Amino acid sequence: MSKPSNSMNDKLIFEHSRQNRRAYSQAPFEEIDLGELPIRFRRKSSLKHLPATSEMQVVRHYTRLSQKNFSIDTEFYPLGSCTMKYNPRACNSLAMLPQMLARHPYAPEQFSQGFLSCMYELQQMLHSVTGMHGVSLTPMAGAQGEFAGVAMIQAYHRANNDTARTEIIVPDAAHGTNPATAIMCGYKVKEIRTNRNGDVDIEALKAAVGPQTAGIMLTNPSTLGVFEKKIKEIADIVHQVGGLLYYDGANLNAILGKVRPGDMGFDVIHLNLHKTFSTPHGGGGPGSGAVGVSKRLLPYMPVPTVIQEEGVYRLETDAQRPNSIGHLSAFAGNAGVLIRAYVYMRMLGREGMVRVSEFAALNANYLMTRLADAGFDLAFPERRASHEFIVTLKRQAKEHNATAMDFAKRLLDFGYHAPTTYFPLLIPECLLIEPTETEAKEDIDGFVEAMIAILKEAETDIDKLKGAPWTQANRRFDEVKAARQLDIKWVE
Amino acid sequence: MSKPSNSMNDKLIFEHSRQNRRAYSQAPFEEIDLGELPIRFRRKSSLKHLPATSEMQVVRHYTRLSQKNFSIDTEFYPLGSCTMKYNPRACNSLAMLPQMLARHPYAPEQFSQGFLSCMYELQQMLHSVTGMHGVSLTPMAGAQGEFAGVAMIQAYHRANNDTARTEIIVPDAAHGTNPATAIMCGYKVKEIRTNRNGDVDIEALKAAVGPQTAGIMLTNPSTLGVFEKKIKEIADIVHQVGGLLYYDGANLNAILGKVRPGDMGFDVIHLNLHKTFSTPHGGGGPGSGAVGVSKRLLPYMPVPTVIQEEGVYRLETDAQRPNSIGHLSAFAGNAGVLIRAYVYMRMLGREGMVRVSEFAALNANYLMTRLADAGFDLAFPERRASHEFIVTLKRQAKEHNATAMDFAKRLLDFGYHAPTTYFPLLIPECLLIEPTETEAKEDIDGFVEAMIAILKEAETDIDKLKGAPWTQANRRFDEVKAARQLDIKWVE
Amino acid sequence: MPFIPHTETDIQAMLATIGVADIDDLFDEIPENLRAGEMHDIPTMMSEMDISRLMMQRAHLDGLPLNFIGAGAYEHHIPAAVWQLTTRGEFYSAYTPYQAEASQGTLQLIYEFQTMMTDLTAMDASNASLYDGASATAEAVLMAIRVNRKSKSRHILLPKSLNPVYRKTIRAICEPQGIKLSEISFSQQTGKTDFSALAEYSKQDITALVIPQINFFGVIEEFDELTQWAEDNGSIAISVANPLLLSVMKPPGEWGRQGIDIAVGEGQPLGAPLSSGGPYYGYMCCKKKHIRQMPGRIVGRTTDADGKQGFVLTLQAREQHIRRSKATSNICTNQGLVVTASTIHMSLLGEEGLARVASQCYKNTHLLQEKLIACGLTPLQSGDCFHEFILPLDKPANEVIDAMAEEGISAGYNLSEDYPEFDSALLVCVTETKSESDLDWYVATLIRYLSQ
Amino acid sequence: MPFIPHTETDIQAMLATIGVADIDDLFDEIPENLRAGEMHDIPTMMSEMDISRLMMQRAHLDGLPLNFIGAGAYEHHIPAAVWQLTTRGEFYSAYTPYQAEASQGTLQLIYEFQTMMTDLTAMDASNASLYDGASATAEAVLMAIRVNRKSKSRHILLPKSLNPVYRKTIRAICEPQGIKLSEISFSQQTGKTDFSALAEYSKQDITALVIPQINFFGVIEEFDELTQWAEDNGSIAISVANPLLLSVMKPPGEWGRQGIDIAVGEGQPLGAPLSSGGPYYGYMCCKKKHIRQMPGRIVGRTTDADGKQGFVLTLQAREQHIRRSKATSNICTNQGLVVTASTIHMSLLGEEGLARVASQCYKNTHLLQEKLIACGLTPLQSGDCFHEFILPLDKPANEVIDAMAEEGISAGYNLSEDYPEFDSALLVCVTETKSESDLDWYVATLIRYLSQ
Ligand SMILES: Cc1ncc(COP(=O)(O)O)c(C=O)c1O
Ligand SMILES: Cc1ncc(COP(=O)(O)O)c(C=O)c1O
Repeated sequence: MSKPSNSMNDKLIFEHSRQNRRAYSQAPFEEIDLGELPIRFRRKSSLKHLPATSEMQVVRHYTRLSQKNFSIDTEFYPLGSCTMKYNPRACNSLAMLPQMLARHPYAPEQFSQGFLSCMYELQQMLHSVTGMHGVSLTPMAGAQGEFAGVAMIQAYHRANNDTARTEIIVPDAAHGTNPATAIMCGYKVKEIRTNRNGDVDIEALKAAVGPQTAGIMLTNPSTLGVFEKKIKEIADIVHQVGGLLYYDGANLNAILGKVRPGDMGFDVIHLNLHKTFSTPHGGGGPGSGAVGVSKRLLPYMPVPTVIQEEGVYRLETDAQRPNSIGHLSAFAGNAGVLIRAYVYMRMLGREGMVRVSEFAALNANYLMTRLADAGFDLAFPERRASHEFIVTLKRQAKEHNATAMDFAKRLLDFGYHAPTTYFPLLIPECLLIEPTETEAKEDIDGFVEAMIAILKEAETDIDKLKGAPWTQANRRFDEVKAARQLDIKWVE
Repeated sequence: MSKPSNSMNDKLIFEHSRQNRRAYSQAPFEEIDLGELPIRFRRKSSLKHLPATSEMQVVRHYTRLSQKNFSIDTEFYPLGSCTMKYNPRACNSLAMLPQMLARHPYAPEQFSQGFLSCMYELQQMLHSVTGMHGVSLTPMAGAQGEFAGVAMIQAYHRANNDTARTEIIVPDAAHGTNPATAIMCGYKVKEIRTNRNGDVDIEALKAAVGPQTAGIMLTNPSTLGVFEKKIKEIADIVHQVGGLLYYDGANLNAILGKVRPGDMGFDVIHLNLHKTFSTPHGGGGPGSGAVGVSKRLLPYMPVPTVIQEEGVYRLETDAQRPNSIGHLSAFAGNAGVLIRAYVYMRMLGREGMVRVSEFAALNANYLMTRLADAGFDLAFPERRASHEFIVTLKRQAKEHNATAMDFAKRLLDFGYHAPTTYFPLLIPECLLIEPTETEAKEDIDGFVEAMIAILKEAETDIDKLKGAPWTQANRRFDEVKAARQLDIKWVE
Repeated sequence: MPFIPHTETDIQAMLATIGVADIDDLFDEIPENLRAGEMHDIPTMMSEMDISRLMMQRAHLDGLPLNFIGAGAYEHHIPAAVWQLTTRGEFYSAYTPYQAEASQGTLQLIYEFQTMMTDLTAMDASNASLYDGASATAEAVLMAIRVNRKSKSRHILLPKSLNPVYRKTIRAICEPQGIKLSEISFSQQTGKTDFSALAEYSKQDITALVIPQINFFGVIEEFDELTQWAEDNGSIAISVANPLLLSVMKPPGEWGRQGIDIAVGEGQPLGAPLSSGGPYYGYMCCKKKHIRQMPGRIVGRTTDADGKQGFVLTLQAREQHIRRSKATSNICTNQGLVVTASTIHMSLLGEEGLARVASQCYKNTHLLQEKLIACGLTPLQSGDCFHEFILPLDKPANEVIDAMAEEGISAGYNLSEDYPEFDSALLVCVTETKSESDLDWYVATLIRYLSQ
Repeated sequence: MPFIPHTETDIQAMLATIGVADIDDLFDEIPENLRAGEMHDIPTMMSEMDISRLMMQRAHLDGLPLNFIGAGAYEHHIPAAVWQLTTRGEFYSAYTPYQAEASQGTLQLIYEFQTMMTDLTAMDASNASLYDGASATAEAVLMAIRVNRKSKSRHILLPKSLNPVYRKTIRAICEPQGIKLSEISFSQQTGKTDFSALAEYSKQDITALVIPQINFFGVIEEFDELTQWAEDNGSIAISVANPLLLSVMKPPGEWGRQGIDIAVGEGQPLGAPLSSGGPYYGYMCCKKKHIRQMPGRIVGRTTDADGKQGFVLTLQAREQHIRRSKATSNICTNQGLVVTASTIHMSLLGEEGLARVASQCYKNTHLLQEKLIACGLTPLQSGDCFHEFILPLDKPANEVIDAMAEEGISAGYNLSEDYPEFDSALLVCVTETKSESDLDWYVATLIRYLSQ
């Protein structure tokens, strides 16, 4: 029956704006007076697109807007490679204690021991779970951690006057940030194949390495969701030609407490604390891409790390790590994210840490088995799932024109966020599915039922998939139009 | 198109429960051990209906549940007599500062000066806005404030050995709590009529008063939304026979800073801080029904009030107000609500206080005029609206069978909470509409448009009203069934 | 203007529509002689920044002492999720769920709350909350009068071991209706109600007996026997129980032979912070046959026009907005938001979690007692105390409290004010929030002062 | 197990379905010799109660000093509504809005953010954020290299008055690609970039010039002339501006004759708490013609299958997940939640509010300068400083900082470390958060120490 549109709901904040309206209590009462500020420096143009609204209008607008999001706090969100698990609420409240929020990054030591001790202990814990020798918390997200890692490899070779190394090897299944990072560091990217079982093609690797090889970027388990068994052999091959191994730790949820990148032979690793260590992803960030390094890369870590000297915690000075690759941002990382990770790790403790990977694996393998039993095709049917696995809908696409995208959109109608679609690029019509350890069996079962229902619809009523989603604020979008008729800011 | 039901969405929390599941971090890790607690005292029956759930399940369940509510933060909510205005978010965060939350009600004076000074100043400010001589913050809601008020009237008469006074006069338009309160205090209730203009019928009042009259409970502006002009005359009539005047201050939003109950001749008043002073209503409470009294009722105020002695703030002891009506609750009122009111009042300040009533009146009169212009019938077309006003749909009910309830339910489809329906009882098919001062003109205009659209539907397509709401989680409920087949707790 | 969205243009357009020249004209029905002047006593308005700073300073004044006071309000850990969810705008800023279709969030939650409370108490029915434990007990007394039609005396027995301020509240709320209240003394050795004192009233027309559990001294009353006494005497039995402890203790619905008639108590231990005494909430449960005499709101499950399940306020014919002077109570606004918190709190803890909290309170309390005894002090000896106990002292309690406060400790409640029979004693409470080193610090600080 | 919902029954059923005997079998592809042992170094798990207490203690250690440090991070009042809304689960716990239909909340918000940032900077286009101001400046340099096809030198000029750690960050991020960075000195009298030093590079092939506004010393650079220099020299002009101050200061889009090419800066002053340095966000805006070289996400408005408006991520062909090694940057996760806060913050303050905050900062800063001068001190004399200034001292800055810290004051940033030319000087920042009595206290405390 008729759903009349509420004019309020679909407006932009600017449409609530009226000249001279304002949230009165939110700014100083004193009139604007810039005294002797020279006229040539002053703004003349008015700010038409900063809204003039009341406090309630803002609260109402953004409260309503938030309700238009899927999120972990509202839906099962099995987005592969993203580890969308529960973000404990205590991490949030403790990171937002007044003193934590108010501390200036350059606060004198007298006002810093609480915060810095947390960071120091976080570094220690990350040493322990990764098996590396040093940790720097400064990178702001996974990609920046990758940058730090590759830059350290570069610094290492340069320090050895080993300047002929111009290539970084990246498996074709790698996350897009890997090749992009190598390029940002001035390297050439050499892609190598993945074999039919999802493993690195050892022969291809052997053929690819040489004196030009600076290093390889790997993740294990790979983005294909399988554990690279020959990792030691790979490490040897690369190390033998003088290259170093970089570990993309976005997938540490799969192996936490089970196997350590340091023990696998990696020289450097970044961790996505916003995945494995459960800090929120916030609709796009912030994250933290803390890096861990082996002994030989210690001198090159990004500054500043937190050090302890005679019981006092300090940020190291640049002089204390003269060969560092330097500063990657103005201060020392996304502190608020780091506190959340610290609190999470302390709550898990050593007992909880290993459970993460165990139950991530249990959920993934269970869901994989159930979907396979229901008639879905697995990309790697012979392999264990790690924390995630891949379904390919190639057959459904061919037989019924039901694509991975159609499944994804239709899942929204069932109240489930879609898995990752069309990544990794080498599996056609794929869904990369990661349930995470925090989902209950019955919720995974609910997802399986939805997948089965959609599969049936694909066979009998393809329009239901093609037209999906039907139940969201919007139907499927015209993305081509978005890119062609670029409308990226509001104009009155 | 088809909206598949997500099994997760409509469950009760108990349906997420599984034996031995738990939110692990939320209780001590140590095993249960009650040592020497005698067996006869112990629980044997298990708690089947306390859910055993994970933390995420709880967060997800209640986040989703919250989204099923209308609220000020999401919708225009013109519920008459309820003053649903913006609840500033700063009031919430400042009432929830760690020290504020942690303070024990019996904390020694050394740990109390911050909190008590706020309460003392709140009392002072309420003195000032009401024109009364003393204020007690202890009543927990309006109805308890009424109780305190009437009990004080009773205590006063008893102290004067004036024991023949057995009746409280209540206008027929009064809020239901008024007669209910009088009865709780052991009085008989004498109802008096309201005349055609919404005023107290002076002749009826004169006929009703006498030596049996303990007092009268009034609100001004009345629940009919109009200001009682003859208030002084009424006060004189009641005072002359020895009765006292009680002011139901739920509607103070209408007159804040414009006229003071003390100046109108009232002896005692309660204030709904959860209305006029903008503390949240929380889906049903908590509130605060602070009372203000004239000089002669000072000895009877509920204890404890906050006093200041030599610069130190203290809760008074019982001995300091020996004739008090006593304690109405265990401690000293809904402290958290009181802090919110304190913060709100300090933000408004003396300048802001009077604006409340001015803009509440502007919005109400504007909305009233617009609806009248659109063809709606006003209950009191000759009168000004105060902060609210009444529309009667008697004509629409007769001509189209479109009742106040139908309008109310259909408004939900348009994204507006319904006004108060069928109250006051004496106006048939009424809507009591209170926009409050925090709504913008354009949002009021939106509401008018919705009302006009519904009026049109009433004339042309009555089923749209009768079947409404169509767009909520549920259609219209069977309330008779609810009462007859009582299902008030979940059983597996 | 704070929180007012009107622009000058809006104002002019609105005034024109109304047909008045300025806003003040809208108040022309108020007689001129009544018009208020300026509110000079009220301070000038503050920005959010300024009031925030002021409140931070006030909060700082109160500090965060280590708290050993209970006496009706108990410090427990509240999961961070509880109030983060509770203060979501949709819960926080909604009104009472009168429009059921637009309030399913709040309504379903209350239905869940009712289920949990009836489970904890082992009773048939729960309401949606009353103001607090004390006023709920007073309401229970009034309800007992309505329920016990056979009794004509309107005579209620209150043990002196019931929280003194509860007794005062009952007095303030019930005496205007001419209800008679008698107090039953307790044994100074055990802290329990004295059965010989109660025996005096046997065979008299007693409308109701109130049974605190645990009592004000932290002591467990012989609730089965007390309930049986009420049953034998034709009196309504009213329990006043700490709901947290019911996770490990026999629930009122199972006391005596037929169980309690009306179970009330303070809901605060289930998710409300101490917060200077409020907002908390009073819970109330009853036997099925008494439902229609129960005050407060009740939520019921029903179906909608499509046959789909949902929730509404039900049995409203007991309430003031329908029945006016014939209502079961004048209560209207209750403590909804705290109930919201409490429901989420109970969901997070569950049976196991609540029992662990209770158990830890019990253990810690007895541990502190042992430590005090080891130092030569003599807490009231009763194995039957739960998480609070009486500690007699040989210096004046108020001086001890002051001295301990200097060290950042809230030492306990000064019992001597309400019970002169204990001439100098603290009521000391220990919950799961205290570590063993807290207890050691408490003992050391106390002993240091006492031995001065 | 913390945060794991599985019951023993669930586990057994799931293992049976999978067809393995126990969970560890799921790891049988990991070679035995690689299996990790126990993590003895990691402390044992803590309950939420215990970690809460620990964190409260840590927080207490840091306290709440009165802060006069800026140096790239500025203390401002953030309305309570900002983070209460931002931490709503639907914003807080969502992923990047890849499924547009399920992410309209975040997407519309970013579109609003882009609109506000382009308005503040007077630029054509904004992205959805980069990590922080420093790294955004480095990205701007890389972008300038791509944009300025005519320039072959890959030579970038950085004023020495640009925040030293920004310069270091640019170095760390850009030098691996062989980009040449030269620094331009400043006048020690005015704190402004020295045009004679710049003149050296005139007529050279300079790919881009970075223009800080205000600079690290709080001083307003002659941005119009600097921009014109870049225009005249065929260099890309990059502004690094505090966005809050753009509410009252000439926006980069209007500098010089044609405006800045790429405008970047630190978003922190617009709603992010100091929070030990992050998370903040870097904003980046550019001229329309440069959009396709801009790194980071961009949201666009489009229509859906029903013709209804809505929002999607657009121009993704610049990004790593589509273009891999040919992407404009490797950035993936950005600072979304801080952008959420910032958008709400800007909405609450609006043009007028931001301008009032900026104005109050300016007034307070100059007031403090006057007070210091009145006491005989000599802050760097420039009417052109905004909310930060250099205060030369005759005692070592680090000692002054220590002494002031004893009194609960963070006195300022020790400038001498980065700029030995100021042999002992503090960089002192004053925002709208300081009252006049704060300033008096600062001056009194400082003078007391200096005159010891
Ligand atoms: C495998 C892998 N590597 C790297 C990244 C990049 O991490 P971030 O988004 O934090 O930059 C991601 C996440 O998107 C990832 O899944
Ligand atoms: C006029 C009037 N009086 C009294 C009350 C009772 O107040 P409360 O609900 O706080 O008990 C109300 C509110 O419902 C009211 O509107």
